[in-house]
Order: sequence, then C-alpha cells, then structure tokens
Amino acid sequence: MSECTLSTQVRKISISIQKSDWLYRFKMRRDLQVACVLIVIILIIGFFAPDIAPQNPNITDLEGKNQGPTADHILGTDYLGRDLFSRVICGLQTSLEIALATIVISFIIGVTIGSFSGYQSGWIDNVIGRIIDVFLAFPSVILALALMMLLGSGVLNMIIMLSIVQWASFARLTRGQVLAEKNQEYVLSAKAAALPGWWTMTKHILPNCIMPVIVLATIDIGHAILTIATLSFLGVGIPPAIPEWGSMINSGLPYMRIAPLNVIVPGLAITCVTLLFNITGEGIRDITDPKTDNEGSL
Amino acid sequence: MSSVLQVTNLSKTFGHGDIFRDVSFTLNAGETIGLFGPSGCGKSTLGRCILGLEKLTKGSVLFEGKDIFRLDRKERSCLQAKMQMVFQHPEVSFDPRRRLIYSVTEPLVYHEKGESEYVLHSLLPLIHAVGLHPGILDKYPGQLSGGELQRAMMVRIYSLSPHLLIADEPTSMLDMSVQSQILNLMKEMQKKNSTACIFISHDPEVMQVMCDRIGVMSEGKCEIMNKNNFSEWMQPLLVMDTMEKDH
Amino acid sequence: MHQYIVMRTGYLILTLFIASVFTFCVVNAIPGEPAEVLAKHLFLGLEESAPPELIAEVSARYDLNKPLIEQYSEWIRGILSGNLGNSIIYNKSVGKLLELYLPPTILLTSFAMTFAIITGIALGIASALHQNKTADHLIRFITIFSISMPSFWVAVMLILIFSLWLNLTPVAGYGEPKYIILPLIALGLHSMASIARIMRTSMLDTMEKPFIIFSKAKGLSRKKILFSHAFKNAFLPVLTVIGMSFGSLLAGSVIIETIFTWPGIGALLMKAISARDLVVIESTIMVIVFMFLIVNFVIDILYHVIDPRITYE
Amino acid sequence: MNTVLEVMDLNVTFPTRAGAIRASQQVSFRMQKGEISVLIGETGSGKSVIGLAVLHLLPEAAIISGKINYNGREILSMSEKEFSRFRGRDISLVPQNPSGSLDPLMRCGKQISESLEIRGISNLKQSTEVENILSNLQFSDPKLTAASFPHELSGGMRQRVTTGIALASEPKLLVSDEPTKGLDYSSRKTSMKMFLHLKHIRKDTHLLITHDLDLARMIGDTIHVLYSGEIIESGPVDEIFSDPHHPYTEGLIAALPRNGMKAMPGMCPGLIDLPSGCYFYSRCPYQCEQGKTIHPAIIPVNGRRSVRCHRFSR
Repeated sequence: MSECTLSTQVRKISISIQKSDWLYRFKMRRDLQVACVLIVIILIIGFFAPDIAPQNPNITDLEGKNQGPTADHILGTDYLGRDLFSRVICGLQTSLEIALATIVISFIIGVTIGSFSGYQSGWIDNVIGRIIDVFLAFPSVILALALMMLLGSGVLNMIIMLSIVQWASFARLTRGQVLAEKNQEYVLSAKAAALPGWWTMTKHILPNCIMPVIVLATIDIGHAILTIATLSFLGVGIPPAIPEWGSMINSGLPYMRIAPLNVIVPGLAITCVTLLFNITGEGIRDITDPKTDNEGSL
Repeated sequence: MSSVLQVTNLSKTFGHGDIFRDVSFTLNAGETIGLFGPSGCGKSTLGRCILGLEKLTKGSVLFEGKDIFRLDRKERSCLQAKMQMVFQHPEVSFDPRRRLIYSVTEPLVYHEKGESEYVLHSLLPLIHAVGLHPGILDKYPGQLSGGELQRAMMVRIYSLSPHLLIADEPTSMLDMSVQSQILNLMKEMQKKNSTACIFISHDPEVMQVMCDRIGVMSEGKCEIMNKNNFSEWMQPLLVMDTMEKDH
Repeated sequence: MHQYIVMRTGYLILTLFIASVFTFCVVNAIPGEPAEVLAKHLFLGLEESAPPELIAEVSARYDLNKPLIEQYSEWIRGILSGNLGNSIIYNKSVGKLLELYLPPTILLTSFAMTFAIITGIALGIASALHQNKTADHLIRFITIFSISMPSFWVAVMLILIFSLWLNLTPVAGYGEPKYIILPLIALGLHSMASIARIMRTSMLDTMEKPFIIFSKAKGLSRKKILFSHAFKNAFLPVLTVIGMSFGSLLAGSVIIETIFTWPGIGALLMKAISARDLVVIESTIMVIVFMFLIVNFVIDILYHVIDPRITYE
Repeated sequence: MNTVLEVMDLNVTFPTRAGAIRASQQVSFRMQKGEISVLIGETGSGKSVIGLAVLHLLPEAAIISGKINYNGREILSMSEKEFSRFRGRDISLVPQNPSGSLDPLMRCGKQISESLEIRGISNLKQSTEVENILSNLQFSDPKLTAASFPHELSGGMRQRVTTGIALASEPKLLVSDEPTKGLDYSSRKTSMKMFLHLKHIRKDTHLLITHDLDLARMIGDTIHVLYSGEIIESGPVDEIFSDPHHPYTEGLIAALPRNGMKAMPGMCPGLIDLPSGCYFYSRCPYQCEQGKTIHPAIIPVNGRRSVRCHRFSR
C-alpha cells in the first residue's frame, strides 16, 4: 500500500535508496563494526586456543591451588592449581565449537522444515505446526536436562541435544515468514508467470525472508553458549576433563571467598561472548530491516 | 473466431458463504470483459480462480479448449504462461530484492532457457514500446514510481505473448494522469497482440472506456451486460450527473 | 470467544498429551536399566554391581518390568485419578511432594515475573521516550548486558557481592522476606531485560503509526496519547514476550533454586535427576510444562481480549 | 476582508542522502472565512506537505521557510508547546489513510468523544453528541457505528469516522488530506455526498488537499493546482474547469475517463533534480522558447486567477 503521511513517504524514499546498499548503514554503525571485529578475533582465539593458552589447562599443581594473580598465572589458579587464564581460553574453544555446530545444524533443519511447512499449508502444515508447538512448550533448559540424561555427557551429545532444542524456533520463524511472504503480489505474479514452486521458493521467497532468520541465528549463538554453560554448571553435559566455563564456575563455588576470580572470570567470559553475538545480531537486524531505523549505538 | 476462454458455472465457497456462484461466460480473442463491483465482492478472487492461482469449488475453466486443472504439470505450465495477470499494487508486484531487469527478463529466462543478456536484447523493442528508458531497469522496484512499475509489468507480461490478460484494478492506486497513460498503453498492446482481457475494476467510468462487455458482481452473482445496458444500469451511480453543484 | 476458548483448551490438552508421551519416552529411555540404577542407589553403594535377584525384586516392587505402553497408561491413569505415583527416594506420594515443593516455586516465580514485568515495562517506556539520549543508551546497555549474563552467574555474583562481601543479605534460606530478594533478582533479571527491550522497540514503532500522529492532530495531550493510545497498542507484542520469558523463568528456577537452596520443584527436579527417581522426574517436568502452557493459554486469551481484530475461527 | 489562513512563500525541503527533496517551493495562497480551498495535485506534487506544515506535523528533518498566518498570528515559527493550543481546537485534520489513523483497539464512538472532551463537553452529553455527529456524516445507524471497532467498518466508513473526529472539536479551520484516496467508487461517492452535506450545513473554512478532480469540482470554491511542489494555477473552481489556462490543468481534465482519457506524455520530474527551466516543459504541448531555460513566475490573469506559464506573461 502506498503510505499515508509524508514522513513515511520521505522515509520510503531514503529507504529505497539505502536498501540497495545496506553497506552504507553498516558504515554508519561504529558499534557494529567493533563487534564484528571482536567476533573475528574471538573466533581466531577459539580456533587456536591450545596454542595461545600460556599453559596446559589440565596440569594440576596442588601446592599452588586457589592462588591470586601471580607472574606465572596472570589470573591465578583454581582449586586444583590449574592456570585460570589458560582454562578460560580453552573454555572458549569448547563453547564456540558446540554453539556454532548447533546453530548450523538447527538452522538447516529449521529452515528446511519451516519453509516446507509454510509453503505447503494444509494438513501437512498443521501437523508440523503442532510438532513445533510441542517442542516450544518445553522450557529449553528443562528439555535440555531431560535429553542430556538420555544421551549422556559428551561434546557430540551436547551438539545433538542443543540442535533438538533449538531447531523449533528456527522452524517457527521461517514458517511465519514464508506464510506472510507467499501471499505477496510478487509471489503471485511469479506463479502467474508459470514459474514452478521451487523456483519461486529459492529465488524469491527465501531470499526475502531469510534475514530475520539469520539475525535469530546470530543471537541464538549467544543463547546456545548460555545454555551450554548452564548445563555444565549443573554438572550435566560436558565431561569434567574438558575445560568449560560453566563447570569452572561450579567447581569454584566452594572457594568463592578465598579465590573469587575463579567464579568471576569465566562468568565474565560467557557474558562478553554472548554480548558480542547479541549486539551483532541486533545490529544486523537494524541495518537490514528498513522498518527499525534506530540510529545510535547498542 | 474461436473463444479463448470459456468459463462455466464457476463457484467458490469460503468458510460459511459463497464468494461467487455459477459464473459463466466466454471470451474471444481481442475482446475485453469487465468485472465490476464494490471492494470485497469477490471480483479479484474470481480473476485468480480463472488463472489457477486459487482452487475452485465447482465449475470449469477452459482455456483454448483445455481444462487447466486437468492437465499434467508440464502442459499446465505451458498453458499458464499464455495467461497473465496485472496486479493492483505495482509497488509490491516485483521482488523488492531484485533489480527490475531480473524480474522483467525472468519469465523468458525460465521458459525459453535463454541467457538474460540475450533475452534483454530481444525485449528492447517492447521496452521502448511501453515508453520506458532501458536504463531504468537497473534500479530496484522501491526506487520507481507506480506508473513506471506498471509499465515494466507490461513488459514482463507481454514478453510471454499471452492470449489472455487479467488486469486486477491495475490503476486504482495510480494518479489520474498516470492512469490514462497506463490504460491507453494496455489498450494499444491488447490491440496489437489481439489479447483477450478480463478487466477488474470498481470504477464504472473506466469500465466503459475499457470494456466491450461488463459483468456486474453483487451478492455472489455475476450478471453480464453489454455496454449500453451497463451505462443504463449505472446511470444512478455516476457522481457528477446525479448531483448538481447547487444541490 | 467461547468457541475460541474451547478450541484453545483442546489444543492445550493435545499439546500436554504429546508432551507427556515425549517426557515419558525420554525419561524411561535413559540408558542403564532403571531397576539396576535404583537397586544400586537404594540398597548398595553406586560402585558395586547389583545382584540379579535384587534387580528383579526392585523391578517387581516398582512395576518396572512391564512394557512401556502399559507403564505409560498406568501413569496417565494415575494422574487423571489424582494419584501421581510414589517417589522412590522420598518414600512419599508425588502428590504430597508437590504440595510441599510447589508453593515456594510459585511464590518465587510470581515475584520474579512481577518484578520483571513492572521494571521491564517502566525501563522500556523510559528508554523509548528518551530515544537516543543518555538515559536511552544507558538502559539499552544495561538490558543487553543483562540478557547476555547467564542467570546462575548472576546468582553467584549476587551472593558474592551482597552476602559475602557486603554482608547485607543471607546466602540462602527460606521463610522470611529477606531470603527472596537475591533469588528474585537473579531469576527475573533476564526476563526484565527482554521485556524492556521489546517494550522500547514496540513503543517506538507505535509512536510512528498514523493513528498516533492523528491523535496529535486531534489536539490530545501527550499524556493521553501515550497512555490511552500508544501504550495499549505497544503492549501487544510485549505480551507475547512475557509468555515466552515465563518459560525461561521456570527453567531458570531449576538453577536458581539449587543455588539458593530454595525448597521448590526446581530443586526437587535436580535431586530427582541425580537419584534417578523417574516418577518424580516425569511429574515435575510435566508440572513445569503444564504451568508454562497454562500461562501462555491465559496470555493468549488476554491477547484476544485486548485486541478485537483477531477473529475466532 | 476576513482572512483565516495565509500561506506566504512556503518552502519545504527534506535532506536525504541522494540530495535535497524540494517538496514545496514558494507556495502562497490565502483563505477567507467559510471558503473551501482545494489544493489539487498528483503524487509527488507536494500537496500533503502544505497541509502538514499548517498543522506543525512535518518531520523534524524538514527544512522549512516562509510564513503561515492563522487569524493574523504567525504559526510556523511557533514552538511545539505554543502551537499545541491550536491543534484540534482551532485547526483540525482529516487524515489521509483512515484505516491507519484510527486506533485499532478503541471503539469509534470513544475516539470521537475524545475530541469532544477537548471542547469540554461533559461525559453525559458525549454519547448523544457522538450520535449527532455520526448521523450528520450519512451513517444510517450511528449507535452501531459508535460501538464498532475500526476493523469492523469498511474503508469508506472509516473515512467518514475520521472526518467526524476532526469535526467533533468544532475547528475554525479544517484541513483534509486526500479524504477519498483508496476508496472504491461507491464509498467515494458517499464521502462526496457527506462533504457536500457538511458544506451546506456547517460552512466550515476548509483546506481540501486531494488528487480527485470530481471532489474538488463538487465542493471547492477556489482551486490551486500543484505541480512539482509549486502552485501552477489558481482561481475559482468553475473558471478553472471550464477554461484551464495551464497546459497541465488542461491535460488533467482531459485525462478523465469521461473526457476521453487522453494521456499526457511523460512523467513528473523527480523532486531531487528539477530542470532549470519550466518544470512542465518536456511534457508541454506548446513548448515555448523561454520555457527551455527560464523558470516562469506566477502571474495574475483577469484579477481572480493566476497562472505560472510563459504564454500569459506578455
């Protein structure tokens, strides 16, 4: 519909100019650029964690346990005398590995099922919609707990479990987007031009509704990192030998008074990484969705 | 001349009520039939049903003697390419993320498996005929006016040289002067290609200019009239004639 | 409207049913014969292997050797007749246990939710009204930071700062108002932040709608525009988020209750999981899912009460 | 003379990344009490901008110069706070897009009585007053309409409800922005009837902004034709329709279906890069020599009319 007031008209003009190059908006957003750079740095650190970490994260030293920062251990040591800094860095690797794998898997599954369901409509859509509802009816940590009990701990199991938990939200979002998009006149006009369904789907509908799903994926990386930490804090999920932020906080709890860094540092690490993905996700939404035109940082 | 389109006893039910029932007419090449009615009377749905974009409840649509709902996929696709539709909102009739050049050449690229460069080249005469500057095709739909987009739509549609065109209120969102440009263009193109046309509108004056026969839709029924009957029928509806300025 | 409620109730029951099957399957498919685990846990140390006679005895006593379908139908029949079965480790009926453990959870979650809704909405509106000013930036930073913190860490930090360092509040406990403050904040912070963020976005969206501009042209006062037009319309998306964050609140209660030794069903669930008390695990999960679904059911109805545009089909 | 509104040299520009959009240039006109002035123009002619400027509703980014006098007071330079006393009480707006302009969650009657409240009408009298207004607006069942939510009404009915809201505050100046846009033929007709009826019973001072020639002809007293942000012709309604001076006005009238639907060639120039000569030059059937380079000024013709065309400048 052609819109009403002039303010929207003018905005439409400026949007249409900017829509073709959202790069311009990206250039305007300093905070987003910083977040992107930091994410790249974090990915690099995560990838090369064992080489970057100054010490072996699993070497225990019962003489020097629960130490404060020293020259050897810049952030101190934990209750077994392991170097905290090295463990935090290696914990990054664990979290990123699981979170990224989870998001890729659940993105693929969710988008495929959601777009199929939304495009088909009819009883197939109804059944799939119900299934999605059931998955979303479980608070995610509860579902994760139940599944972890079923699967047992381990990195691979964690990935499987988190994918089962998260695919549904991707499927629901994609389905809603496709449902809204497929009644747009340009889709009808593609149908009227006798273009087949797969053509319309891959060339028109998906490219037009994928951006919110990508935003969700970015934000969900942060979400996955939180869930991983929560589960391993509860003692399920990651075997104790692997350095992981959640279990580090858990094991630091009894010594909180004498060695507070053991609970503070891993928590800060979780928060910062999640924060980065959240900022990036919302930033991508702002620059790609012309409706939210909220300039400014964060 | 044989009829291009034969519609028999078309009915559509949705939810509790009929949207329309027992609509029948035939349409010859080069002829224009109008569908007139207030908004929400089901005239757009009827157009979409004829095109096969929506399912029918009852009745049959024969396009060039063939029932499109009874054909296999390949034949149906060939046949459907010969019947095209223009929509009410030109600004959302094109994929907003693609340059116009892509949308305009797309049907030919798919159906004739041509290179888009080559297709564009073959479309140049058509682009000039609708009064568009080819350079404009390099832009995105959001950057163009409704009139320009509706012209581009004519290129996209006539690239498939259709035998039937369904125009669903093609100018109701446009300004008066642009409306006259587009409608004249449509008439001209229709004459050149002797396309049959179903013209859907709520404006009786436009109706009279564009159509040979007019179907008036009300309460689910569609009554086909010729031009004279229609002008008699709509006499009380005309604004300027019934109300003098001084009341 | 009535028709809609009936239909929605039907959906609720259907979802509950599927969820119960799902829960039952997952819980009962946990590796290791439940009888063996139980026998170890009840009668032996965990390291020893259980003699077959003992396993058989345990199986017989807790009906564990019947086929799964039969066990399931018995469980469901029990639930419908009000008998949730017996906890193995507590030696009590699950109904009794829930009676004991549910009120603290309801207390905590409802307090946390109220805190989240009120502060969330207030912060969201304040942020929207001061768009792109210092207050807005500050609120946005605080909220996005809150969303990024894991709630268990918030709890740990609160204990560290307020209980251990500043000695202002007790570490853990139950029964007096002072015990609820820290768990309340730890639990509600995440929801508060997401409500504030959606409230801000929705408010800004609504403020640009033509009917707000028209209200301005009508000559209505700013206060009137804000509260009788903008807020009501902006609140609808917030309602959906409130429903969803109730889920994360319930899930969060499992962790928060464990940390603060709050005697609620979250803590009960964690204990049951470590002891493999299947009946309790199933029941608590179902209770949590049920609470979540009921809240969303109410929100759905509320949505329809506020928004007359939605038709009931 | 009893001048209610006087707009002098109004310029409105919107800066964008692609360049400045000159939405309105050197617009001047005046309105007498009880007069219905019509600003007629097509999309992009800048007609809505003028209405919004009168009501102080332009977006903050707009660069505005010129003067708007309302009853002898300059209102354009007033602060938001000062002006808010005029809004709704003295000047009120019938908005474009009635569907979006009604609060979807509030019953129509309540939305009208909000305007009554501003006038200080007590709660008791409000409901009868609302029904009164609605029956004046050609509603057959005012009670039912007052109790309906906006989504339960048709587009035409919503349009009339928004008009009711604007009238409820008894404004001294009514600004209506494209009241018939997007309506189908029969609701447009009812709206026209309603405006005609209102004209006879109320004698409002009314600034009507529209692209609808029929509406303008039926209820207007004076017409100002806008093209690319400028007034190109103004004068009394009858004279303009019977003897249009400017070729664009001529073209507009000829483009009506009942006049043969003759199309003008070309399109309006974009508001960002306007040509240096006459803005209409490329589409003009006369194409006089000066038009290529010199921008015509608006000149009076026969006292009551004026036109911006080189053909009349000698």
